[in-house]
Amino acid sequence: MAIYVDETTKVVVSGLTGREGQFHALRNRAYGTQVVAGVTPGKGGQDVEGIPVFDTIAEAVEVTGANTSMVFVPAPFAADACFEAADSGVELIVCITEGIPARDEAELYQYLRLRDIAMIGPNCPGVLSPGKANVGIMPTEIAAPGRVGLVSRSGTLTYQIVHELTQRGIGQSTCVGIGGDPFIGQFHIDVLRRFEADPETDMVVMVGEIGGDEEERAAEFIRDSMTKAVVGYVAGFEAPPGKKMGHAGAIISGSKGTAQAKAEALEAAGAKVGRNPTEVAEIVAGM
Amino acid sequence: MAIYVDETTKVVVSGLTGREGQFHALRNRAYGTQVVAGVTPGKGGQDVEGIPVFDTIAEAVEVTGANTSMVFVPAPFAADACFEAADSGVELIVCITEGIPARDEAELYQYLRLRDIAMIGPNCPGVLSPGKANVGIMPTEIAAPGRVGLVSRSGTLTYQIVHELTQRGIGQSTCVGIGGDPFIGQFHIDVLRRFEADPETDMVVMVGEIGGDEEERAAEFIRDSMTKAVVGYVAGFEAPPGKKMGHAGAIISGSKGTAQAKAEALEAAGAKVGRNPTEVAEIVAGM
Amino acid sequence: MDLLEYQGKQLLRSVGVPTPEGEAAATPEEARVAAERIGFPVAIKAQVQVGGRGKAGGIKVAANADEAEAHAAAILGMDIKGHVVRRLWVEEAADIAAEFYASFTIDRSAKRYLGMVSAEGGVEIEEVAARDPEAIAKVGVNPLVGLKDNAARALAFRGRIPAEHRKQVIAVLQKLYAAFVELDAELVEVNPLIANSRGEIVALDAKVTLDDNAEYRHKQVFEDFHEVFAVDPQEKLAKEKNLNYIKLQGEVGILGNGAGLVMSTLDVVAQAGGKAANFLDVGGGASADLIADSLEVVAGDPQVRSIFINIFGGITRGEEVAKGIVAALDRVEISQPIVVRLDGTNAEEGREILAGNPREGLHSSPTMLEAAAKAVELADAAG
Amino acid sequence: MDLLEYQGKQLLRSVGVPTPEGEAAATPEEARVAAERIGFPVAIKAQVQVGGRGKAGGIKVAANADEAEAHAAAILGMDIKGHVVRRLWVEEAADIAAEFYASFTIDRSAKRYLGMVSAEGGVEIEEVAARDPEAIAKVGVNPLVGLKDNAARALAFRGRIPAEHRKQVIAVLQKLYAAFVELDAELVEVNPLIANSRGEIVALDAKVTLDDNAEYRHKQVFEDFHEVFAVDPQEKLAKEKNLNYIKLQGEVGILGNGAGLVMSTLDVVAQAGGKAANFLDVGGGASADLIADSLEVVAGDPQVRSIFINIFGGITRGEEVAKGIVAALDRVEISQPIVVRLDGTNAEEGREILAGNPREGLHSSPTMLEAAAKAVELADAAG
Repeated sequence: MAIYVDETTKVVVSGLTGREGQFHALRNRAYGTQVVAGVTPGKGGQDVEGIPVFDTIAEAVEVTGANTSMVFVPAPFAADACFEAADSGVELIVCITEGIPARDEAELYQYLRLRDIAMIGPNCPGVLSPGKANVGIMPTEIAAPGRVGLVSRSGTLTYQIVHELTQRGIGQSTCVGIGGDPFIGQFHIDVLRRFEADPETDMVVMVGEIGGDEEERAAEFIRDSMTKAVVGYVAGFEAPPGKKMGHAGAIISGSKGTAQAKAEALEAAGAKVGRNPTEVAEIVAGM
Repeated sequence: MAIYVDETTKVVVSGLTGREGQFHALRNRAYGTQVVAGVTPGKGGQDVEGIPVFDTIAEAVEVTGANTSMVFVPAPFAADACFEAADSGVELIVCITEGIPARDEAELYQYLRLRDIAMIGPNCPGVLSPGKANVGIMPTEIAAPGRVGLVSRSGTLTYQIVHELTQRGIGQSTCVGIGGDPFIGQFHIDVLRRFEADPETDMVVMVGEIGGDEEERAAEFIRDSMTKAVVGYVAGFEAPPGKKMGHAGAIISGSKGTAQAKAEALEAAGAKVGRNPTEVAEIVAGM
Repeated sequence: MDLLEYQGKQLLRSVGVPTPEGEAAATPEEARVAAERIGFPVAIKAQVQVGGRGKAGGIKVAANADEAEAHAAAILGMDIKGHVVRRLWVEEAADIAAEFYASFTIDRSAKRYLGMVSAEGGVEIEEVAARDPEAIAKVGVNPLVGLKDNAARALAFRGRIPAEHRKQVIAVLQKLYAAFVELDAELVEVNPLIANSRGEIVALDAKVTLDDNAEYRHKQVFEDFHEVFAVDPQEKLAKEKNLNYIKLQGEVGILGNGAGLVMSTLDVVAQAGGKAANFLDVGGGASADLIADSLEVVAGDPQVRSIFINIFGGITRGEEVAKGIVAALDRVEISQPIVVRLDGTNAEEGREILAGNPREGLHSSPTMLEAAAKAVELADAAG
Repeated sequence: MDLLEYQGKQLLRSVGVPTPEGEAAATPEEARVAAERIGFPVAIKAQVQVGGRGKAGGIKVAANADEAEAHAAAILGMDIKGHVVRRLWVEEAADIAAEFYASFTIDRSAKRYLGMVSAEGGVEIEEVAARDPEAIAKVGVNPLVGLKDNAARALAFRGRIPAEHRKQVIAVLQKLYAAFVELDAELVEVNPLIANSRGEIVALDAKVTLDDNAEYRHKQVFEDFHEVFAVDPQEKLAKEKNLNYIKLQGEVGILGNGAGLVMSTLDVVAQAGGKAANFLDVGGGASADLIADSLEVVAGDPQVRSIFINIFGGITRGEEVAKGIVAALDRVEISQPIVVRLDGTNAEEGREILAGNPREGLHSSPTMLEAAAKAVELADAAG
């Protein structure tokens, strides 16, 4: 038992027959994750190193009992794959694909609300519950099982922090990369809520970045509803306004969405905030 | 306290300045219902016999604290008024208008699910909680306060049964006319659920008609989840297949949606079913 | 509104669904000329609002002009399940490699739209459903979201469309869905949707039902296609007067207010041992004029032997109903006896008006059941 | 992509939003010819991707051809908040009876779209918001539902659009929303939206930002409008090489993988007492080639005095990064010292490659913080 993914997770991979999809799905399987099916329309009946391929996600779910969809298809088709997953019977969608148009994501977000299905991403590294399951592209070597939960908008920045934690002997319950787009399925606050309820998590590291007001909302949630300690980090103090810093969602609009405001909101909510990844790990180690 | 509408109901009427809207809103007010506002774009600032008129429902809600929207505008604009009501902060929409295109209703139905707002109708006579409030076009003279709940797709057929009940000294807790269109906001089952939970209702009369399978679903609900007695009635035994019997939703498609099947489903679920309105009232009187 | 095949095809063609070349014809001569223009072989197809015309002999292939004219003459006037053929569609004969089925309709149970596809087309879909339900793909479509690519794909894959036709079928499905939504259709059904020998996907038949409530959004379409299809002169008259009238097979004419109450009236007449001759709902708030028009329509049906007027006043007021009855009796000769049951708003006033205008054959009854019994009794007596 | 005013107006005009007649010009002579064609008076408007050009003197009205040419000469080459004017828009001078504001944008907090309207147009909307927040109507739009009539009405009413202009403003709002959705725009803003003396509603300015992720759906639009607007030669070079590069004001060149990590890298450089010269994210799984290209772009900036390469391998592999660095150093002369921090996937192999190719000025650091300190120290030493 961990949040989002664990030993009971059964993954169906949209885009399994693609280069990226195949590479990571097999890595996920090698880590012990149950990767039970792939989906590529027109390639139903084939297999990828023993993983059966279906024409539709619904068929894959029906035959294999998959409960989690991982989406690896190219951006023009990725939102459609997420819509398909939402109707297929899975409980969780992990959408790795980067570069999906905001309009598609906006519609998808509202549709998922209607269906009451959780989606991690798009444009995210996925979810890793060390020792249990890895659904996505996170490197597993740097992680170790433990009781610190981690939620972040960013990929490599997450790895950096996980790495620093592990080096200090601090393991993780689940590492969640929620993605860097303006419309994502699960925001910090959604993940914090799950960590708060997770008996295997004692403490949470929350990594934010410039843009939007999700960190501020998360801060409110931390103040009002969290009993577990939260250590915060926000990237982008040096980012200029009006420029997209790599992520579609990482942009300071006017005076809104600055790292300063977010860090202050977190501190005001009682979270300790590290100034850089190393300091974050040190704070956690000291608690 | 009654289901849907009672003494605390505050109605804002879309189309108050129209002939129909004005006539019925004033009748509703005369019955004791709190009719607090009207809405006609461009006529904000006027009033109808002391009821203030606003340009938008949201403004009416803000100023008057209205919690229920009643929609009387012509069919081409009625769905839009319901969408507006859904975003305005009211808890209940009662849409009287007949003749709204099915596409508009289909979209509206899904949108209301997203907003979690109850809608009675469209194409319905409204809701009457005798002695408390009347929101719609039901004649109040024929009703009397009491402890029998009534839910029906049809208008005059409802009046007939209410009339027969009242003549026999049996009062009603709430009479709900859910409407005769294929896509309506509250189906029999939704109303039954409320009656089951309503401490002021002892018994329910459910009036169905040909078309769809909502009566069959209601029968399942009666069997599985209702402790209160239900007396059923279904109109349309003589209706030929493939013809719309006045209501857009009253049509037997192939062999589906017959009165016979519905009456049998209700009886199999433990409801007593009357063969005509008079027999329904007699069954209730005998219980 | 149920469109005829050729009307539906015109709409589908206008959104880009391939359909065969064709022309409408109302006489054998017109059919001959059309066939010559199109080139042989041609199919001569009866245009009726009912299925099963193929089995009934309503579709014939002609190899030359004489045959076309002869087939047209044979089919025109044919009675297919009660529908008389008054119009033909002459179209290039199809070169069929495979027959599929595709439709979009409203799914009332699931409160959304429903797409259905099967590789087993050309026969009634109910037959396929009975024989092999798995052969029909059914995919729900949320009206707020529309037909996404994955849903169109799922229809083609699960409907077992062969790989070589899949891509084009998917493209046609998307056009059919767009037509379904944009036209405010209740049904768009193509059976068969064929693949011809060149691998093209073509709609060989089309069944399109438009939502009457959406007429105001499609004025031109309704105007173009609105012909009075009704076989029955009473239905035609009722349509002209904008009445909600359906002809039935019995002998007791019915006039009531509110669809539910009228349906219930048909039922109580049956319970009293009679049979309703029609369904007629005057709606809410009917004026005396409307009541008079309605009464005229009902009384004009030669099958009607007695008339039952069943009104429970709400918006409709009793005195208006009574005035309408009196006015109709003044205006036209009504030979059948009439039983009136008035209740609800201003019923008392209405009853007084009727009592003040006594006529032979005009009866009042205090309850719906008694009125039904009386109307049946009078019909039997007149029989 | 932020479009220039005239580009945005062309798109809005194509969906039916009225805009003034106008022509683009790149020289004073072109402006003169355009002005003569349009007729006087004309407005000569600087085309820059930044607001406040009016105050900066970037908009002038000309009464005749000589004035038009003179104004054009004065405005071309002007520096407006760091943006050099290289293009003009010459348009018929507006006859303004009233100025409004209208926009549609993405509302991240509410996870939907946001429409804004105010009767107080022609000034920056932030000023209006600060002075009188009630003067701006804000209405959320669910992307699945679209801009319903009631929402467009609410914008006009709550935005206090005068009754006489309301109907036309509502019609324009619906077109603006359609454009916003169909173009995959992140922002469509018209300020001012004017009523002229004939009561017509006209978009006098247009600020349109398109979603770069949706380029594949609007190939032609992007192609037509894609000019390299970047003032900075490094940004231009980076764009050509498809790199995610943003020029900043400091002296430590940055190259990293992953947007979050690069942002964090800028921050730790600042914490070490330096200032980043740029943001450059090589993305996931970068090849040696891409690393070499990136290094070239960063090193080509004359402001850069040291370079900090910060890689945490995930999909990106350490040996590829190291090979890229070596290749770049072989390919071009790089004068600045380089500090490399490699961690994660195959970091060990990478470090070995670097150790096997020792160069003057190429340093390795085991941690991000130490590397940042070293890079700042080297930049200071070079300063």
